[in-house]
Amino acid sequence: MDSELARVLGSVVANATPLVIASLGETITERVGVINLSLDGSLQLAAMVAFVTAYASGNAMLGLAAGLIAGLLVALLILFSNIALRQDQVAVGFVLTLLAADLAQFLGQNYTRIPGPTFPTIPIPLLRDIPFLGTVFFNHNALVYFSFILLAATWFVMYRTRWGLALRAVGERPAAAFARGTNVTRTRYLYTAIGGALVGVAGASYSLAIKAGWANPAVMRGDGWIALAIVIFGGWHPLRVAFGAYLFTGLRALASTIQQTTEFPLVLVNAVPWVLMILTLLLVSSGLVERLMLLSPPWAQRLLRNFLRSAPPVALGTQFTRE
Amino acid sequence: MSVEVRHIHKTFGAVHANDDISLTFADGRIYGILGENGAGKSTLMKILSGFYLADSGQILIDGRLVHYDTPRGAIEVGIGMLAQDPLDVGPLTVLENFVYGQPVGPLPDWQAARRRFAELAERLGFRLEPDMPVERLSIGQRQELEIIRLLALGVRVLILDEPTTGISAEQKSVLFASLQRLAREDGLTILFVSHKLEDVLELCDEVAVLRLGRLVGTAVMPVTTGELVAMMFGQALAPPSRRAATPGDTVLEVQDLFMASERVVMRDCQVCVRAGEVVGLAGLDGSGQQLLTRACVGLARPLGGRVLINGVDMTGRPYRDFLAAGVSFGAAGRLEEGLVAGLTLAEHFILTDAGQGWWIDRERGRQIAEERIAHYRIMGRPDSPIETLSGGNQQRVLMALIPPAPRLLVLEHPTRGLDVESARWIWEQILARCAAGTAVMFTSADLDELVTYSDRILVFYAGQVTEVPDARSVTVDELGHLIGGQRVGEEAGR
Amino acid sequence: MTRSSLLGQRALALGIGMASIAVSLLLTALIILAVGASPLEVFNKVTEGIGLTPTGLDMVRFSGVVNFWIPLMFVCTGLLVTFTAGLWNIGVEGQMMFGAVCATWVAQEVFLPTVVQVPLEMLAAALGGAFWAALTGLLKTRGGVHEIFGGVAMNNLANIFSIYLISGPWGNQGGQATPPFRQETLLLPMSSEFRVSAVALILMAVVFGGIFLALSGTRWGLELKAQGHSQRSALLLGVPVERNVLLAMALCGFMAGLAGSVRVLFTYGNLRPLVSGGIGFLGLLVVLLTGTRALWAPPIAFFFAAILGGSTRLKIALQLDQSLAGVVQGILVLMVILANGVRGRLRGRHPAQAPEPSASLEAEEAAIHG
Amino acid sequence: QDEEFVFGMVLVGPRNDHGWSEAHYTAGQYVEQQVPGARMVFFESLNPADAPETTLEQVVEEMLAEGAKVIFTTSDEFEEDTLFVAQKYPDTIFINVSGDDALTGEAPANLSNIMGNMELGKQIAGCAAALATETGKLGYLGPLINFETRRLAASVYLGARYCYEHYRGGNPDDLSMTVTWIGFWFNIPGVTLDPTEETQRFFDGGADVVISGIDTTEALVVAGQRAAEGAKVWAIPYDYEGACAGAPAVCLGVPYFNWGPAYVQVVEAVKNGTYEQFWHWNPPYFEDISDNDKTAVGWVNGDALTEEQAAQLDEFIAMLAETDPGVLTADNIDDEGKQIGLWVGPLALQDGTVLAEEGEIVPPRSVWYLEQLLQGMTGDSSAQ
Ligand SMILES: Nc1ncnc2c1ncn2[C@@H]1O[C@H](COP(=O)(O)OP(=O)(O)OP(=O)(O)O)[C@@H](O)[C@H]1O
Ligand SMILES: Nc1ncnc2c1ncn2[C@@H]1O[C@H](COP(=O)(O)OP(=O)(O)OP(=O)(O)O)[C@@H](O)[C@H]1O
Ligand SMILES: [Mg+2]
Ligand SMILES: [Mg+2]
Repeated sequence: MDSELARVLGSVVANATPLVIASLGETITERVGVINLSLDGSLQLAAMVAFVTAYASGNAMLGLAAGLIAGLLVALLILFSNIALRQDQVAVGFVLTLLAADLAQFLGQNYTRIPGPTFPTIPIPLLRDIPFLGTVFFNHNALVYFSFILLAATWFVMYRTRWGLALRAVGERPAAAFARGTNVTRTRYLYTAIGGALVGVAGASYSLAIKAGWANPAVMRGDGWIALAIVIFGGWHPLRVAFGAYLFTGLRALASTIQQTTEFPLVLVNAVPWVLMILTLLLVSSGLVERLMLLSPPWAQRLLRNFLRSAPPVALGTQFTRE
Repeated sequence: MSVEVRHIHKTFGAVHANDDISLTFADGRIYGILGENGAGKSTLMKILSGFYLADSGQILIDGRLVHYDTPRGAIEVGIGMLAQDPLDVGPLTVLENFVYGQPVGPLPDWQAARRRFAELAERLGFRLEPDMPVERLSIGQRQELEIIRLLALGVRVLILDEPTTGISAEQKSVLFASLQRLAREDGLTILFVSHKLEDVLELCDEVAVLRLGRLVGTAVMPVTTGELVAMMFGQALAPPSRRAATPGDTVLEVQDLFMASERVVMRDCQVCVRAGEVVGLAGLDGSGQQLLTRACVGLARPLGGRVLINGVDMTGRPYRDFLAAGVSFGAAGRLEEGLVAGLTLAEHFILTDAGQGWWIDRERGRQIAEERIAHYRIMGRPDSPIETLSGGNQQRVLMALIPPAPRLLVLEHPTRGLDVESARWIWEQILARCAAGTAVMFTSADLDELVTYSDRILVFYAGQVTEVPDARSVTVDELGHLIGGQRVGEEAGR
Repeated sequence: MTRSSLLGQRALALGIGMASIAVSLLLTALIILAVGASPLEVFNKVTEGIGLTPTGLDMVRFSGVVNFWIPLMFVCTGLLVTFTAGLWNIGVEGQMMFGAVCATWVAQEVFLPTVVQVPLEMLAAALGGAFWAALTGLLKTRGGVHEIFGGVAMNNLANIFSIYLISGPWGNQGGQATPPFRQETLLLPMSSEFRVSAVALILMAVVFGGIFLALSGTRWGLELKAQGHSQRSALLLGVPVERNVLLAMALCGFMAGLAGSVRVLFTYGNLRPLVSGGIGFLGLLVVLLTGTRALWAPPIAFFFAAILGGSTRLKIALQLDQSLAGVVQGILVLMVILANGVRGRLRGRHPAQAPEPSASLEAEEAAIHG
Repeated sequence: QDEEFVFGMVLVGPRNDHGWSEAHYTAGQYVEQQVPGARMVFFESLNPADAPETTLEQVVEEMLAEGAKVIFTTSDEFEEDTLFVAQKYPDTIFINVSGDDALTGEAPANLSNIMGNMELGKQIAGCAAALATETGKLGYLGPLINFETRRLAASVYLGARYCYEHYRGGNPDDLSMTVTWIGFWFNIPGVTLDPTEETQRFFDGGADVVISGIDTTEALVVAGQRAAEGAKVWAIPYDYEGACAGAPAVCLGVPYFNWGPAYVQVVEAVKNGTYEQFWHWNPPYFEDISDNDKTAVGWVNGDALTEEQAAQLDEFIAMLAETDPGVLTADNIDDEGKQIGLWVGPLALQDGTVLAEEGEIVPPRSVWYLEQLLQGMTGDSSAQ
C-alpha cells in the first residue's frame, strides 16, 4: 500500500491540474500581450459545455473538444473586440466573466448533478510501480498527464524555438516584432486562441475528471481569479506559474487538514485561498522584491532577477497599430 | 548596391511629409541626410525601409524596380534601418534579439548563432555580452546590436536615423569607424540621418538636405558648415546669446543621495543649485540623472541621503509637498507625464489654478486659459482636448502650466523632438524665469543644448557624478568624452 | 463640423445602438430556444413578473422591482465615483456584504428608538463598507495589488466572514441566517401595497444627486476625472492621486454599505449569506454601459432591476433558471460595447480616450509612488 | 374532470440533484399521481448561492398567484422564513420539512412540520459501512452543524459500532469515525469546504468507507474514481433512492427519504378541509422498508454489498423493527418507551456527559435535540 504522504501528494497533483492548465493558458495569452480576464466565467462555461456534450454523446473526448472550443471562442471574442473594434480588453473580459458564468448556469440548468462520462485513471505501466513517485505522478487520468506535457512544451516553445521568440516579442514590443517580419495581429490571435483553448481544457478537466459532473453553483467558481493571480505570482514564466499552481493547491489542502486538528473555525478555512492570493500578490507587486534585488550584491542580483523577475509583458493590454 | 528613389510622395493628413523626392545612393559611400525637425527625413527613410508605403513614387535597386511594404520586405531586397530608439525587445537577451528575425528553422541552432554573433561583433569592434537582457544595455550598445543583426541579415544598404544622440564620444568613434569600414571595405551604402552638422562633416561623403518635405539640395564633401546651414534653414542662424549668471541663495541641496534603479546604483551624490542658476545634467540614458531629478521633486524615494529645498529637509515627502515648497517639474513624456489626454486645455488650467475653490468656476478657468493661450502662443482653444494639439503646442501648454516664478524648476529633456525655433522659444521662457530668481536644473541628451544653456554641468556616468570645472568653456566634444566615462582630469591631459 | 454631418452621426449612432439591442434580443431568444422554451412566453412572464398585467400595474410586484432598484442605485452611485477615477472596484459586492454585517451588528447590539436606531444602523453599514473598500484601496496604493484582484479577494473574505458570523457567533444553532431583527430596527414599507421604504428611496435620491453634483461641479470631481484618464499626469499636475484613490474607494464603499443595509434592514430583516445578491456586479455592468454619463444610470439601473425582478416569475411559471436575467444583461452590455467599437470603425477614427478605467493591469501601478 | 388543486414545492437545491431536493420533487410528482386534480408548482434552488436575489416571500407570493393552497418549504433553511410567511398568509397551509415550530408551539395553526425518522435509516447505513470496512476507519461527510445533523451522524456511528461488534466480531472501540462538516448542505465554492477534496482526504488518510450526510453525491463519485485507480473503497450516499447510480460498483446502499405518502396525506387533508396542525416524525415501514407507498424512510442495498453482508443487514433491520417508535408527534415525543433503534444506554456525549445510563432509553426529544456528537466520534460538535 502506498504511503499516506504519497497519496496526499498524488491528490494535490491531480487537483492542481485544472489550475495548472488554466494558468499556463493564461500565461501564453498574456505573454503575447492580451489579458483574458474572463477566466472565472470561461472555466465554468467550458466545464458545462464539456459535461453536457460528453453526457449527450457519451464520449468524454468529444466533451473535452467542446470545452476547448468554448474557451477558445471566449478568448477570441475578447481579442476581436480589442483588435478589430478597439475596445478595452479588461472591460470586455469583465463582462464576459459574468456572462459566461450566467450562460453556464442557464444552459446547464437541466444537467446538474447527474453522472456522466469521465476520463478514467490510466496508471502508466512501469512508472506506476516506482515507489512513491509512481503514486504521486503516474496514477492519474490522461488530463493530468497532459498538464505535464503541456508544461514542458510551453517552456520549450517559449524559450527555445523561433516561435517562442516571436511570441515573447509580440507581447513585449510589437513594433519590434513587426519590424522583424512577425505578423503581430496573427500572432496575437494564434496564441490567444491557444491560451483560450487551454482554459477550455482546464474547465473540461473539472467536469470530466477532477470534480466529475456539472453542478450549480459551479464547483470551480473562484478558481479563475486564482489562476489569474498565479500568473502574476509566477512572473509570467511557465515553470514558476506551474509551481505556483501546485503550491497553491498544496497549501489549500494543508490548511483544511490543519483545520481538522485545531479549533480554528471551519468556515474560515475558505478564507485561506484569498488570503494567500493577496499575500502572494503583495510579495511580487509591492516592490519588496525589486528593493531586495537592488540592494543585494551583483552576483546575487543575477540569480534573484532570474527567479523573481515579475515584470508583466510591456505591451500587455495594449493595442498595436502599424503607424 | 545602389539605391534610387524617384518622385516619392507621402502625406499624413494635411502634412506633405515627402514631396516629390528623387535621390540616388551609390554603393561604398556614406550619405548624410540633413534637415530641420519635421523636414521629412524619417519619413523618407521609413519608406525606404518598408515601414511606410509611399503614396506614389518608385524605388530602384541596382536599376531594378522593387516593391515591398514591410520592413521584412525591405530586408529581403537588402535595405535595413536602425531606428533612433532601436527596435529590439528589452527582456530578450542579446543573442535572442540577434536570432529573432533571422531566417532560421523552428529550432534555431543557438551555438552556431552565438559563434556568428561573436564573429561579427569582433570584426566591428563591438563588445557585447550575448546573454545580457537587452533592456540593460545602453542606447549605444543596442545600436551596435542592431547593426550586427542587420548585417547578419545580409543588408547592403544600412540606414541610421539619428544614431548619435545619447551616446558617448567613445561609442561614437567606434560607430563611425565601423561605418567607414563597412562602406569602404564591404561596399555597403550607408544613409546617415542627423541634425549634427559636425557628425555629418566628419563621416559623410555626400549630403542631401530636405526642408518641409522637399529636397532642397545635395552636395559632395567637402562643404562648410555655413553652406549646410544655409541649405537647411534658408539662412544662417545667429548663435544663441549667453547671459551672465548671478547666483543667489541655495535652493536645492542634495546630500549623500543613495538611489538605485534596474540599471544603475548611485551613491553619495552631492548637488547644489542656487537661485538664478541653470544646472545641466549630462550623461547617457540611465546613468542616474533621472534618479536625481525624480528624487528632487519627490517622485522617487531615496534609499539614503537627504534632499533639502530652501534649507528644509524634504526627503521622502510626497510630490505635493515639493509643489507646495515652490518646486515645478516638467517630465520627459508629455501626454504620459504632465498632460491628461481626455481633459481640455481649460480643465488643465483649472486643475493647476490655486485660485479655484471647492466649486469649480468654469468662467474663470476659461479666462485664464485664453490668457495663457495668447501669451504662450498656443494653437488651440480653451475647450480643445489636449490630445488634439501638436507636439510643439503640447510642450507650450506644459510651460504655461508652470507658475511664473517657481523656486526650483526641474526639467527633463525640455526640447526633445522640437524644432530649432520652438526650442529657442522654450528656452526663452525658462531663462525668463531664471532671471526672476528661479533655480533651474535640467537633463538633456543634446550636448549642444547643455553646453549652450548651462551655467554649471554635472556629468553622470554609471551613477557617479562629477562637475565639469568650467562649464562655460567646455566643448560638445569634451562633454561627449565625459559622459562616456572619462575623468575630468584625464580629458584635460589629452 | 457641419450640421448635416452632425445629424448623420447622430443617426448612425442611433442606428448602431438599436442594432446592438436587436442583436442582443436575438441572441437571448436563441439561448432561450436552446433550452427548449419559448422566447415570447418568457417575455410575457417577465413583464408579468414586474407587475405589468393586462389589467394594470400590480403594485406588489412593481415594488419588488423598485426594491432591487434602490440598492442597485446606491451601488451605481458609488461606482460612478470609482469609475471616474479610473478604478475597477470589483470589490463592491464585498463592501455591500461587510456593510450589511455592520448594520446587523448594530441591529443586534443596540437598543434605541427607531428614529435613532435605523440611521445608526445605516451609518454603521456605510462606514463598514467604506472601511472594506479602503482596505482594497490601500492594497493598491501601498501594496501594488491591482484593485481587481484585491476586490475579488475582499469579496470572498467578506462573504466568508458573514457566513462565519451567521453559522457561528450570531447564528441560532446552525441556521443559515441570523435570527430576525426586532421590528424597531427595520426600514418599513410605505404601504402594504407599495412595499418600498420611503427612507431608502429618499436617501438614494439625495445621495445620487449629491454625487452627481460633486463629480460634475467640484474641483475634486475634476481631479478624479484627470486621474481616471492618466494617473501619472494627474499626479504631476499636483493632484493628490493616492489620497483620491483611497477617498474614491471609500466613498464607493460607503454607498455599497448603504446598499447592504437596505438589503438586511428592508429586504430580509436579518443577515444571510451573499446578502449582496449580485447587485454589486450588476452595478458594474450598469456603469460600464453608462460610462461617466451619470444621468443615464437611474433608467438603465431600473431596466436591469426589472429584468431581475421578472426572472423570479420566470422560474416558477416556466421552470427557467433565473440566471437568464444575468445572461440578458451580460449580452446587452457586451453588444453595446461592441457597438461602440463598430461606431468608431465606421467613423474611421481612433476611439476617444477610453472612458473605461485603464486597461493595463500592471503598468499603471508605477504611477503612485510609495 | 377533477377540480384542480395547486400545491407549491420550494426546493433548496435543483430538482435533479440525486439527493434531498430530488426526493421532494419526486414526492410532489407522486402527489400529482395519487391525488386527482393535484398540480405542483415548484421553485428549485432557492438558496443564497443560486438565487441570491430571491426571497422565500417572493416565491410564496408567486405561488399564491398560481393558486397554491398548500406550500411545502422543504428545508431547515426555510424554517424562519416559513414562520414569517405563515403568519402573513394565514389562509394558506405551510408545511416546513424538518422544522420544529409546530413542536415548540411557535407556529400558527396553518404551519405544520414533517420529518422522516432518518435516524433509523442512518443506523442501517452505519451498519453497512461497518460490514464493509477493512481498515476500521470511516469518514462521515457532514453538512453544517445543528441538532438534526448531529443526531444523524451519531445514528450512523451507533449502527456502525453495533454491527462491527456483532457481525464482524471486532472491538467497537477500534472502529473510528471522523466527521467533517463542510458548512452547508451541498458544495458552495468559496463558502463550504469542497466535499470532493474532503472525501479524497478521508481516503488518503486511510478511511475506506465514506458516508455522505450532504445532499449531493461527491463521496460516491470520488469513491468510484479511487476504485478505478485500484483502491478498495466504498461510499454510502444519502437522501434519494436512485443515488447509487453515480457509481454503483462502490455503493453499499442508500438510506433515503420517501416523502410521497406523507405529502399525499397533507394535500388530501387540505383539499378535503380536514387539515389540522401537526408535527410528524415519520418512521420507516418496517414490513417492507422499500415500499414507497408506505414508508417514509427507506433503504436500498447497493451493488457493492456482498450477499453475506446483505443478509446480515437484513437481520439488523429486523432487529431495528422490534423497537419501531411509530409516528412521533408533539403529543407522544416524551412518552416512555419510545425507542429509536440503538438509541439506548449506555451513551455519553462527546464531552463525557452521560446521555443515558446502561439500558436506559434515550427519549425521542433528546435524540431530536441532540446537543453534541457521541463519545468516541471524532469531529466538531458545534461551529464555534
Ligand atoms: N505617422 C505619422 N502620422 C502623422 N504625421 C506624421 C507621421 N510621421 C511623420 N509625420 C509628419 O510628417 C512630417 C515629417 O516628419 P518626419 O518624421 O519625416 O520628420 P524628420 O525630418 O524626421 O524630423 P525630426 O528631425 O524631428 O526627426 C512632420 O510634420 C510629421 O509631423
Ligand atoms: N490625436 C490627434 N487628433 C487630432 N489632431 C491631431 C492629433 N495629433 C496631431 N494632430 C494635428 O495634426 C497636426 C500635426 O501634428 P504634429 O504633432 O505632427 O505637429 P508638428 O508639425 O510636429 O507641430 P509642432 O511643430 O508643434 O510639433 C497638428 O496640427 C495637430 O493639431
Ligand atoms: Mg525624424
Ligand atoms: Mg513635431
